Amino acid sequence: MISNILLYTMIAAVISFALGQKLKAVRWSFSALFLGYVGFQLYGLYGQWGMVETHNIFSLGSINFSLNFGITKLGWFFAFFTTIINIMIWIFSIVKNMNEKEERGINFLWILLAGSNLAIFFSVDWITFFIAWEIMTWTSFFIITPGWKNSFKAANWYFILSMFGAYAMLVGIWWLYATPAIHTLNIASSIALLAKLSITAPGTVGIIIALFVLSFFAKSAVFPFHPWPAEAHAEAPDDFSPYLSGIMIKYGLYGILLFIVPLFIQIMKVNPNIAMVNGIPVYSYILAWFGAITAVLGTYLAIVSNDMKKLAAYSTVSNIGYAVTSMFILSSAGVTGGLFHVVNHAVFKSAIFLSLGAVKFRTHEREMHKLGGLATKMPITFLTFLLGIIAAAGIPPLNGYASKWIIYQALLSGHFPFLTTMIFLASTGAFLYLFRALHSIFLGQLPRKFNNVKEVPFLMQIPMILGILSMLGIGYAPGIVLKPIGLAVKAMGLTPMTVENTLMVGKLSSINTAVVSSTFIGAFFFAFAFYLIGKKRHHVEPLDNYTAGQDPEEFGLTPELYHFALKFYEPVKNIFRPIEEKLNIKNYYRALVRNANSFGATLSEMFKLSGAGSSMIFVLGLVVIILAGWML
Amino acid sequence: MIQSTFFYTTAIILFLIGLYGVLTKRNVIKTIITLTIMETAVNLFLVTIGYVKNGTAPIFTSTISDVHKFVDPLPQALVLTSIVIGLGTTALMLSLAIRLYKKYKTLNYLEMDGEDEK
Amino acid sequence: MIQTSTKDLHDSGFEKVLNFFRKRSMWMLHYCTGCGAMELPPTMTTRWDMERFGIGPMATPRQADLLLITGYLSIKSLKRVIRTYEQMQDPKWVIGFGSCTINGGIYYDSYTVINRLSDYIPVDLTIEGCMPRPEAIMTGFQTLMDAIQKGEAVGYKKYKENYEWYKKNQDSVLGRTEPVFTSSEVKK
Amino acid sequence: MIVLKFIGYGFTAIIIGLLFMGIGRKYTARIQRRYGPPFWQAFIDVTKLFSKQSLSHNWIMDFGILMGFAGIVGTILFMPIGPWHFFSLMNGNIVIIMYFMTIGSLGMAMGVSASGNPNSTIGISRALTLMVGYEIPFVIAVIGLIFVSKSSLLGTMVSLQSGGIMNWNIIKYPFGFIAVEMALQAMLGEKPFDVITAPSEIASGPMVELSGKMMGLAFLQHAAQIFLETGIVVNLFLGGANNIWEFFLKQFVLFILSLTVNAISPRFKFEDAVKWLWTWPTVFALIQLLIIILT
Amino acid sequence: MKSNYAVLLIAIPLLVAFLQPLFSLINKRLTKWVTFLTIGFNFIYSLKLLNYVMANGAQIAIIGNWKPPFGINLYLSPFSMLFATIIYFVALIVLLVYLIDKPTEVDDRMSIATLLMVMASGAITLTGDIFNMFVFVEILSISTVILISFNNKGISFKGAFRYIVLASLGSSMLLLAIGFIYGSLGTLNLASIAYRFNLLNPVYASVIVFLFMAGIMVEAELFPFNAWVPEAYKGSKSYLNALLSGVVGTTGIYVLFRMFITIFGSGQNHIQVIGSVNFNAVIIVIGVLTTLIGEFSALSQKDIKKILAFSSMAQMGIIAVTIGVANMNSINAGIFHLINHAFSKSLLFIVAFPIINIVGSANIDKWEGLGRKNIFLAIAFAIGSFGLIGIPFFNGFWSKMMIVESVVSAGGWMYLVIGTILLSALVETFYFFRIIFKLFVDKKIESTYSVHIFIYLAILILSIIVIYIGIKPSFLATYIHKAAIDLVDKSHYISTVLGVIK
Repeated sequence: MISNILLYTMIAAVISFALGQKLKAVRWSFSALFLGYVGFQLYGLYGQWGMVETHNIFSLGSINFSLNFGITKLGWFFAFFTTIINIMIWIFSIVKNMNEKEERGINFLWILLAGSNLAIFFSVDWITFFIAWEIMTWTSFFIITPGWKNSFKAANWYFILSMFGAYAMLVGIWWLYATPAIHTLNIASSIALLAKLSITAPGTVGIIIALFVLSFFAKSAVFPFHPWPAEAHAEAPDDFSPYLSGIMIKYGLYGILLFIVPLFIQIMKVNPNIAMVNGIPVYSYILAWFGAITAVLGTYLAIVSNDMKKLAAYSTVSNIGYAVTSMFILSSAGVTGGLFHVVNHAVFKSAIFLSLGAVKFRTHEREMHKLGGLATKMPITFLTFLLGIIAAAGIPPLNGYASKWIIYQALLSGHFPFLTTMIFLASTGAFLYLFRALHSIFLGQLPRKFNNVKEVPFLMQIPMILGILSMLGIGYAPGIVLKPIGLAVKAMGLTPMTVENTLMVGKLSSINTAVVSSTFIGAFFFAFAFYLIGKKRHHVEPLDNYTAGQDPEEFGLTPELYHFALKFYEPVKNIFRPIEEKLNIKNYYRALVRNANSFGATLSEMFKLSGAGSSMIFVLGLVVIILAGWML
Repeated sequence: MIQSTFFYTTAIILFLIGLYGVLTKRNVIKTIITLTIMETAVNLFLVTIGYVKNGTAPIFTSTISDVHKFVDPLPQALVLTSIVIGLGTTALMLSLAIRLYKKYKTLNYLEMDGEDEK
Repeated sequence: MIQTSTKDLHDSGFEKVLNFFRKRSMWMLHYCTGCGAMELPPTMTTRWDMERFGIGPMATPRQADLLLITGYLSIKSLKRVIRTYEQMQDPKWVIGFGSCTINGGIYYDSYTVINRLSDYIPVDLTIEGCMPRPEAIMTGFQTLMDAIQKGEAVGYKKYKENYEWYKKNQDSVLGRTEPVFTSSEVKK
Repeated sequence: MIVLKFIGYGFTAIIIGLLFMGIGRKYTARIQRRYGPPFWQAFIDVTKLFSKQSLSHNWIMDFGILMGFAGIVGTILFMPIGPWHFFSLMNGNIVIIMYFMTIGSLGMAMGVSASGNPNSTIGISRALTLMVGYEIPFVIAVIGLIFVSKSSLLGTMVSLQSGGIMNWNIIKYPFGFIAVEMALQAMLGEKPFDVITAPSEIASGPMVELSGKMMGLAFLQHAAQIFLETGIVVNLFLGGANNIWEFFLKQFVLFILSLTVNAISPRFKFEDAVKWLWTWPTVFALIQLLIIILT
Repeated sequence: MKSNYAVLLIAIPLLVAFLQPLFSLINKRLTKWVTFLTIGFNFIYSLKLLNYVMANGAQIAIIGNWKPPFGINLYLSPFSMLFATIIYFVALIVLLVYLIDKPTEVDDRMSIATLLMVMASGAITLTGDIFNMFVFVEILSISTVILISFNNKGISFKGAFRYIVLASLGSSMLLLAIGFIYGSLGTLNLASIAYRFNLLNPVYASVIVFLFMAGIMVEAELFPFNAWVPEAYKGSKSYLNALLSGVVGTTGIYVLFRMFITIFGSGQNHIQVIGSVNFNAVIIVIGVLTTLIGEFSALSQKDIKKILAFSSMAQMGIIAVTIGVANMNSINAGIFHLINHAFSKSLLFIVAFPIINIVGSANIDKWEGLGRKNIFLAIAFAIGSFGLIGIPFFNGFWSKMMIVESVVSAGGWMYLVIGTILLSALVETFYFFRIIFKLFVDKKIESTYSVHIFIYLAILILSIIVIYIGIKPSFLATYIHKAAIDLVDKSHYISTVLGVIK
């Protein structure tokens, strides 16, 4: 069944590629419909836990390569949600690509990517997982940079870090396999065996965990791998950015939930001697700190960036940070909160990116200070973005709030004061950049060149409206998502949180989301009653503004000039400048690349040196050989 | 026995001289010469392996039947082959040297620059 | 010539009730071009303390009820005053300080200074003096408060009714400044 | 019934808040040796504002300001006011309160920046940055209290403090109170943290384009905010109250305290304000947290 | 005995090569076709022999009825026949392109050189005599040099000269090694060398292994004997580079495999090269350094030929590491990767040929927009690169997986080795993706060059192989499995050649 779906995906990809350049709309509609079919099939797979399909590829020596697909609760959950979000994005893509220049390969690669997406979530052994992981990496690389020169540099950030992670995972996989006590490629059994091994050989287990964590962190852009999303999201096709941010960046988190978190939970159960902090293994605690650092760092970088897609991308980074921190708390609430936040983030961040895509679709601008005042021109887009950022900031009654609440429950009930502070700092900071984006793009003065901007076509609005509805829906009744999450959490060996459709019960307090939502609505009516008092307000032109008595036209004041958006948070930047100058991870990476290049150039120049006999190389080589032979 | 040690030593010294030359000389012709020295060294070495003092040709005749006095013929065959190959190689190298000189008007290998595109 | 007399515009009914609150909470915007600005700080601070009447300074015309023109107005600044006045929300009042706003004062023959402020915007109250002392200012405020309570301070309505006339007056002086400005507002 | 209760909560907050504002002005005037306006001056101002003509630049401005007011009023429902509490399940859930409050800020920010005036946006940018500044010490102090009371409900915290003044958190955790009090100063936007509305710098900042009833709503929001923020601190540190009058009195004491500081302080430069908030109150809050963790 | 006819694989190309001047009298283009047909015959015959050997086990072909160890024999085993077949196949594909390349003055001589080169490579894989091997290595290097220098550019002469100098240096060492072997063991037959090698004084054995290794490293493109690589590749035509990499390089690695595992190796399972020096470690270090140098050098290059040259070098290094690790899995992996590399790299070189002609430059910066002009070539290049860097469902993926597995399972300082290799692989992935990206850049290319159908054919065949191995590696797995067993089983080798010895 699963392999059939994957096979169909490949066939669909080829069909999409075969469709000519003229049939853009057909191609994208076809892929959206196809994915709808896949989503339907996936829905049918619900409940068939434990089903495994095996396809032998070959065996050579002592290794047997085979593809194993199975349905786990966690995997199904991820597969289903990502597919639905992908359908949303593809509906958006239909119009977007009909009106803009489209590369034929994008759709082909994207369908492959969607297939590998499913394969990642359905793989039950490491080889399959790694294969799907690799396919995902290279297809997404070429979607991000389908022959556009400026996107290439951006994609490289993504690609190099991802490949680095992938290779780390490769070593990890084979290290697992090579360890005599484990010697399995099955994910589930490797967790159990590793947990047992941690009693006798904690060092090996630690290194294996580190290798996998490197890989997952690199994919999910956790510190110190945080630079790639900003680059890649910003330069990717506008309809791919939602996918990148909503789905792709979650693979690392899926890996963590699939392997690292259950492993830690197992280790806690099996191995009583492990070093603990606040009731969780010290490694887990350290990793949680990585998440917290990511959250704060992502927030700061989002605050100081001027490119709207970069801002949203850094926001993604920081949200990933919350989820990572929460997951590594290892409590039921922590894992649930992390997982729930992943879903919520997927929903609201794709909504945000879709609305940004819509803005770019109409204005072709990405720098925020060149935009402004679009809210009146594009109300649906504005509303999507507004609700998106409300959700992202974790403000009730939208969905982001529900997951943040659980995260705080987990952090506070687990007694992690400093982690909580970091997360709170990031969360408050989120407010800064989100508002900045809202203001710079949608509020303030409308530049004259955008006077004729219209709302995007209806087909493009559909996914945005769907996004709004799902944000409101999940915010009102988080139980609809939390219940399947509860199943997945239970499968990890934790007691799931008590939830009903609109009620979440935590250790420190409980919350009824329906009541919170209706409180807001009630308060709004209360305020509205005040609004009705007195004379009706009248409208004025945007430029009829307090300008200290000066006539704007006489003064040469244009809407563009009167829109305060550039260097919005310069003071914040000033506060952090001393730290930023010293500690810029990006500069380290750049230096690394520079050094690699010059190292390569030096080596290749070495080949040209010193005559036909190449004494330089020769002598070097002899020295190496002698040393190696002597010492090893 | 002393003589064969002498030959071995000579061969190795020659080989090292050749090696040194190959590695350090930048002049194409000098490189070729040093290579030839190396080949000679190897040939000398091979011949020495088969060398027997006061040896005879390895042919059983009525008079000579002392197997220990036979000179091993195989190394000599090897050396012959090697010499032939060496000759071919040297010729090839020299022809290349001519071509190089025609192209670059110099015999210094390091000064042969330009024309790197395509 | 002014079309309507202020008598016809007086407040009535519920407005009069509201006027009680309006007079007790006058937020002022002071246009400090002339020397009269010097007299305001003592009026605000400990000695005379105008806050006890609910009068306080405001930074923007949007929130202000009271526009203080503290002294002479050059033609250039008249333009700003008009814009500021128009940006204020009804009900709004104007107080002219000193002789300069009545007849030009010592600048009566200057080509850059307007002589009679009430030709250009409706002045509800002028305070004589060169400059008026804080006592005079306080008295002026209280006079205005009384007028508001009675519903007689309706300069803003007058301005609306006679908008054409005011505009003509304004244009007649601002027209003189044409060569100074760029061509864009000559059209206007 | 629930609607009436709702309205009752809202009006209580507004009336008490406006009263505080009026008395506060009088108090400040007396410190400055002025006579000062009457104590109901704030009511006069609000009534006048609602009677004035008002303008807006677009519907977002109206919507934003409504949302801002609604956010604060909604938050008040979650706060226990003496013996009153609106929800029994979420009686003062501090996480909800912290986040619900931000609806107010966001709404206000959105409304005023929709006007398109850079002054207002600068004000908002300062307000948001300052928010990061004061929320850190505040949150650290609150985390400490959550740890000791093992609940994130204000209601529970209040009941734990019952039984005499010695049980109040202000006595038990003085450093935390100092930190929160310092943060409260910034929360209320009083000097030395009044960079947001700095009238002579950025023309009263966020409010620059508000007129008439828009300004009136903002005024009410500010009143409700005073009520809310002082109320939270009363619940956290001053042991809540047995009846509402005691509650208002405690709030008033806090408010007067902050006004006193306001009346005698100059204004911080903006970056310095944030830096200051990240040093002194944060250090106090951290000391408190360490004491709580270690004991 | 049927296997005796295997000598035809050497004899016929040699004969045809000497007859080529006669053919050229008729028509110069005829010589190309004759070469093609000869290699075609070799390929088909070797394929047949491969299947025969797969079914019936290793065979020897005795020349002149002198039984080994006294006579010269060919050793036909799954391993040697597999590589002979692959070498002939790659050569055949390359010749397909050579057939339609525009005629030159020197076509007849080039045909001779090509024939000799391929013949020598095949012979090296088959021969059972160490001196024969030396002779064929010499023939191989001389014909390669000739082939390179026929491009008639300064850089070709430079490259050719550097190559011949290093090759002479190497062959001198090889000869020295042979001298040592003969002087100590008194035999030149590989099987009897293998049989007696462990009797040698360890120091003496080490010297022999060292000299031999140094001699063959020139062909295997291993550091530090690979200084010829960039210039020679740059100097010769792109499709002929497929021969340099797919034939010469493969042959060099083949010899290393055969000598280090079977002849000098200690026997079953974890194979240790005999001698006082740990040569396994030495070759691993050499391999790692080669990989590192190759990949990083390739990173800094702009010229496609140089990039691919450095990349070949690096891949050879990776395979050398598997030789050094020398457990069963690593040998499997090494053989697999060698095959994959031969196919993928040949594909890349062959695709590069029409691309260079279309674009007019080998500089990858000028390749931008090729995919918009000729999508087929671009995709083929992508397939080749994917195969090389090991994208899933392309051939290189499986072999790289196996390599990582085998090296990791060796443990100890191998983690450092695998780290370095993967770092290099990262670099390789990066620069190949960079090229593929450039191919798809939106840019117009003006060119009138039309690609011949034969080139498409060659590209298509190799692409299909690359993908087919990627999707269904099991068909190759049986061959590799037997080849690896043949390689490791020292006693079987000895007994097959020499008969049963007590």
